[in-house]
Amino acid sequence: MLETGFGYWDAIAWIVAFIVICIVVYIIRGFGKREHRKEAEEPFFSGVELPDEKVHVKASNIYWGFIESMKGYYDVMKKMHDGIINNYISWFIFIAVLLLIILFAPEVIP
Amino acid sequence: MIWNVPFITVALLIAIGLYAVMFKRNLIKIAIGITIIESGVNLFLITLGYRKGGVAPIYTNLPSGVKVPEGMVLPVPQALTLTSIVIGVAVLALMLSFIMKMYQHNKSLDSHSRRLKG
Amino acid sequence: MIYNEAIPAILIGLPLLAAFITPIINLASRKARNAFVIAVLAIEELLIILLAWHVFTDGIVIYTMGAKNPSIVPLQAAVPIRIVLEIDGMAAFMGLISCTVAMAAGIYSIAFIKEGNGKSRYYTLLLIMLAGMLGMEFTGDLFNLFVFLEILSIASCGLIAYRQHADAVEGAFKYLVVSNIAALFVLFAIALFYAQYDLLNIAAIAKVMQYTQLDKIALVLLVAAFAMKCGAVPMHFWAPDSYSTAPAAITAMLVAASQASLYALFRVCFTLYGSLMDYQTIGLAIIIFGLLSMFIGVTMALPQKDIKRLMAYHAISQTGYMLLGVGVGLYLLGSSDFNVYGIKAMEGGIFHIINHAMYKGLLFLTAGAIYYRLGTRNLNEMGGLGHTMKFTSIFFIIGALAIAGIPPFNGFASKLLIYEACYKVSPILSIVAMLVSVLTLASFIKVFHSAFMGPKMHDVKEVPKSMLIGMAVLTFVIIFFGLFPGWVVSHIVHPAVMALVDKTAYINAVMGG
Amino acid sequence: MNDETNDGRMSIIVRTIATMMLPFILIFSFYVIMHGHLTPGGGFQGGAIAASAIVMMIAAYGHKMMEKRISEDGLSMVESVGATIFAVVAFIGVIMAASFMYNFLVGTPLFGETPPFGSNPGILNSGGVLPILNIAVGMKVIGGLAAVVLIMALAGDEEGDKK
Repeated sequence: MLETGFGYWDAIAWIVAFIVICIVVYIIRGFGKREHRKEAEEPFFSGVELPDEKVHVKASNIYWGFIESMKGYYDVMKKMHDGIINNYISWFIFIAVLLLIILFAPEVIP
Repeated sequence: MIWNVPFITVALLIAIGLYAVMFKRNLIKIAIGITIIESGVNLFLITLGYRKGGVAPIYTNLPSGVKVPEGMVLPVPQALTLTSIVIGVAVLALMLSFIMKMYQHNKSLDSHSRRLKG
Repeated sequence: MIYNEAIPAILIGLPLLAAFITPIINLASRKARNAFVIAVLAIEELLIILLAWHVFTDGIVIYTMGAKNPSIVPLQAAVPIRIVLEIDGMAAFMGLISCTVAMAAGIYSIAFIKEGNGKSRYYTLLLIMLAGMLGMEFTGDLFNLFVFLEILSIASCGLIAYRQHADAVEGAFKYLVVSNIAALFVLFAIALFYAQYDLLNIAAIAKVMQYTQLDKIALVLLVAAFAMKCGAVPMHFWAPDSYSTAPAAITAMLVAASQASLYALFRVCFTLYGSLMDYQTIGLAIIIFGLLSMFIGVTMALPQKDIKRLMAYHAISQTGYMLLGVGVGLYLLGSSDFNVYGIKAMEGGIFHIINHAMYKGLLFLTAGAIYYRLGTRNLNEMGGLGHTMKFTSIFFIIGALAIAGIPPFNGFASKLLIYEACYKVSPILSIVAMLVSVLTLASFIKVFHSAFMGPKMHDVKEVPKSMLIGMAVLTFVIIFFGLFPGWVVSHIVHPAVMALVDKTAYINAVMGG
Repeated sequence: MNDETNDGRMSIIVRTIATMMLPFILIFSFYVIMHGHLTPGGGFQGGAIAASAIVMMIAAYGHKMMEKRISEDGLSMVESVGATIFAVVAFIGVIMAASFMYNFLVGTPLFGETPPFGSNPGILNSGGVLPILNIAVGMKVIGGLAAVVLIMALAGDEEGDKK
């Protein structure tokens, strides 16, 4: 039992509930008509005819749309992650100077 | 005033070293830059332990008339510097061997001819 | 037991001793060398459990190097002489992580690293790396911290470049440059402390700390350097480069190593400065580091094609959760809200450290298993591995669900604590954290789909037993933590958080009442 | 220096002088190591001097010649033995129920004497475990630095094994 400040979390109770719900779902599934399963073997997809051989989607094609729609963001990020060691250190110095300015600003500007 | 010279040198050394690491594209020059920063930090440590007119902190070599321990320089920063130098030697050796390997693979010492990015 | 009080020294000394005996045993036989290394790692695990139990029940353990009676610190005019090891709850907690990951990595490496001229050196460096991590976590002396930081980074660089590919050497070089610059800045900050207080002991400096201008500069240098070493955005660029090119077992170790730097960052913020500094400014800075790390890490992970590079970006993103949780705690340090949900946020952040070490270690090990069989890290060339590598895919599913924060695995418990505690500070923090969690799940679905699902493309076998045992060790810990998060938080994480917050106890343990 | 014909050897003058200097440099390095607890110096400095003697021989005779005399594995073994001695000495303190790195040799016939206070030449037979640790560090530094230089010299013409 894990107190979170708002409520609590108990993994064992969650698993018990999960199993109970699974059993209930299975029982409800049992009420269905038996004849219906035969028809379900050939699912209907509108428009496209499913190819027979199995197709494996390559990793670079997954989330193509997401990456394409955020192209502006990713272009900036690609530019940042340029892999040049000089820039790694420059970022570090930049952050150190920025922290220094933030920490000393209240004293300089009253 | 004159006693500030070592500290000014420390600042200069660190600045020069950082300049080399940040703006020089040659990998060997980056290694040199790191060594210069390290020299700056070591000089800073040594300067902290110095006392005006102090002698080396070895009891058995003490010249006569030196007060103990006021007349000696602080030994702790020297021990720290020595440790730091030893570590620096190891880092420099490792860094140069990496640079050699990278040169064998890439035939270039340019930091922009990298393989890993994105 | 008479050697009971010597456990901290044995924990650091034994890997160092074993590291240099390993090449000598290697002359006799390779099997004996493997057995020796695994025995040493198992003893380390046993000892750290004993020590952690001791710390969590009886409080801070002190060990003075080279003294007649190590449990008493010799004080001379309020200056502690000799190097002191000081193990409080947080240090013991981090030690548990390091030893567990090292044991899994050591077992995994028996089959994973091909026999050859350098394998005894591989184990030597692995043991030195463990000693460096434990030293960083246990030491009560700032200069000693610097020395162990350098030992750790040099050993890690040697291991990253172990295979001597062009990529591996480049990753190692970048890591070496970055960690050496960070270490030099740490040394400079230590020199600033020494200049003002003539002290190197953390507890002694914390006692006399004035928060002068020089202390502020030292604070900035330490925070920036350790944040870079633990891979916080925007100083994270080295992490994907070196994580992706190292051998997989070493990448799991590197995760634990960067968490040792995270520990040093927290130690500096809470113990060395504590409520003396502008804790709200620094806390806010750490929260911003955390948010940036979470978001940029996970979005950069999505389009990656290299499996280990993808996981490395996730490591950055998960580090953001820890920074967020503990940053919220630091931000609230002085206020009355701290006891209500500041501690809860810190519990979440600290609990996430151990969870992350376990499941990210496991995920890197499964990536190594794929590399071991296919010889590639490119996701486009994978597919259908689930048909033959059944255990590996089960381990991968467990790791992926845990990292995405799906109940009932351990990632969910720590993320829940962070979400709820951060919601009180600002709902935006929780929303970003949840969004990142969703994107994490999305990108691991991508990995699972492209590596394990699909038609059978490669004729491969399951990986050797020792690699499976290495992964199983971490899986066991994940499931245990997932099932009993309440017990873990109240018995391990809460003492660690209280040790971090309670600055006076840390000081008094060395300096006396 | 004509590399093509002589395998990187330097002229006979250099080689003779280097051979003559070698024992003196080594003796000086042993002096620095052994007197580490009395005078400035110690294991690292002495080891570096000895390693520089090996570097001098590599420069004078060429690395191909030196490779036959000193093997990299031998140097690594010297390094391992040195480090092992260091760690074992540190652990003896734990076994004696004192602490890690405890100076257990004080008061024993071996390195156990206490030097008098004030200005004096010092007593070699003092310092407890420090001379032993200096010797161990010296071995490690000789092995390590010489191996690094040898490997770097070798890596020029073949795929040498990295440290």
